[in-house]
Amino acid sequence: MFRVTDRPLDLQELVDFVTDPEAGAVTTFIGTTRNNNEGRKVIALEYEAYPEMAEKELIRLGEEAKRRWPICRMAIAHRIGPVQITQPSVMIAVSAAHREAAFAACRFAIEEIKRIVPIWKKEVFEGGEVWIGTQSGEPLAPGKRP
Amino acid sequence: MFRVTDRPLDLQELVDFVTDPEAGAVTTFIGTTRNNNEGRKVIALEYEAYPEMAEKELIRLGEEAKRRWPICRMAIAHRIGPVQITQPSVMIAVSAAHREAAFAACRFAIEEIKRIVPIWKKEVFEGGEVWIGTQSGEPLAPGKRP
Amino acid sequence: MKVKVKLFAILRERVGAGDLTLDIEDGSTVADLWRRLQQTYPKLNVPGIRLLYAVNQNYVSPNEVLKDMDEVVFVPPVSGGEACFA
Amino acid sequence: MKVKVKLFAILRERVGAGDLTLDIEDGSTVADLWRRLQQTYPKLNVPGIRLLYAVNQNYVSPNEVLKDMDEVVFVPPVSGGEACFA
Repeated sequence: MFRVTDRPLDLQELVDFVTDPEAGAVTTFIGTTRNNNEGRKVIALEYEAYPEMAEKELIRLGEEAKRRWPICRMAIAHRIGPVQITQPSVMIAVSAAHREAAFAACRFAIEEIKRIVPIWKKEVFEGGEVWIGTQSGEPLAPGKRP
Repeated sequence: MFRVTDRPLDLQELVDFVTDPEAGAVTTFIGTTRNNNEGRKVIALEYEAYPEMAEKELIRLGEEAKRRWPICRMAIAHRIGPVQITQPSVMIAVSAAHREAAFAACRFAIEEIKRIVPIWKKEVFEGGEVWIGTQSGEPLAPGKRP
Repeated sequence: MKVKVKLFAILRERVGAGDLTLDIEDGSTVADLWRRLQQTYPKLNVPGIRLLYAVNQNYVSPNEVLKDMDEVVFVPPVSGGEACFA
Repeated sequence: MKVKVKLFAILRERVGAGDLTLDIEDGSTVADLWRRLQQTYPKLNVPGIRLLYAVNQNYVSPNEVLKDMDEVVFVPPVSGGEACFA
């Protein structure tokens, strides 16, 4: 289950999706809007996606995780639009026979989402707003996937 | 929230408990009964606790996690009694400003639970039952906590 | 030939539109198209921004040669980074 | 003096009881009590088992000297390990 949606996210739905009789471990990650960032008082975050490509990239990173670790199932849901303080913007659930793989694949998924999945985040704070992004990343090598 | 209970566990309750406006990340771990172990066909797991001491040890490991990592809140619930295939026996939720601490503290919590919290697991499998435990651990050094 | 350009996030806001259709010369690369867009919309020059490039929903190098009716996206930094006030 | 012993898991099953109250000599250690119990209940000799020791819900060394009405638990391996068929 790899989904980009403008509706609130439901953790139990993801956990139910990855439930598997072969699994002894489920890990989840939830990204939430926190009330401060780099000294700014945050009001909300607003997410924008290139939805068709974002879902393809989520599927691709799920396949890559299955190649790297012995996991059972993975589910990712990312919300777009405004996300208020304490509310979830992204949820990941991973099941595996053993916890090592479940932790590693869950961590991999959130790092990849933040590295490569075309979803952008605008921070609305007291006094202004700003698109979050790095100015110092490596440029894309010609012909390489980032 | 550190709880040992004979009732089914509720992940959302733990996540709600750790929700914090200062948190940008929540990690959870769920331990579930899987249908096989070391070649045996598992029917169910049965957990038994020394409940008063188990809750004290859970509180203690939560305090230790807060000393080691900048986390906001932690919740742990462990079920006792029979736990069927796919059902959760233990749930951990950790919130933190940043995901690194949330992942590290969640992993620490489950490792500590399996190392030191007085809760025992009997595996009921096709053809018998067995208490799960190691025969090859280090003996406890005199005067040291394990 | 024609290509479709989709703009997102800071680039969409600066142009004031999310979808463009452009006539370009045969043999144009992704980088050629980006230079052309920057001339038409000088506000797309965000100092220091690191872009990735996608054609038909796959990441490509800036040297990728475009085909008729390709869907091209210039991908600003995704959500993992630090604030970019540029 | 008297001490309370709680038995759990494999030890409880082997003795057939979870709570015992025993009279022991002043100055007895946790290890002394364990030897005494093994004499009374030979089935407590689980080959190769690694025990931890808790008094009043805190882990202690086997050399801990007991006090009147202490609650003593011999802690078999907890749930993280491999199967112990002994």
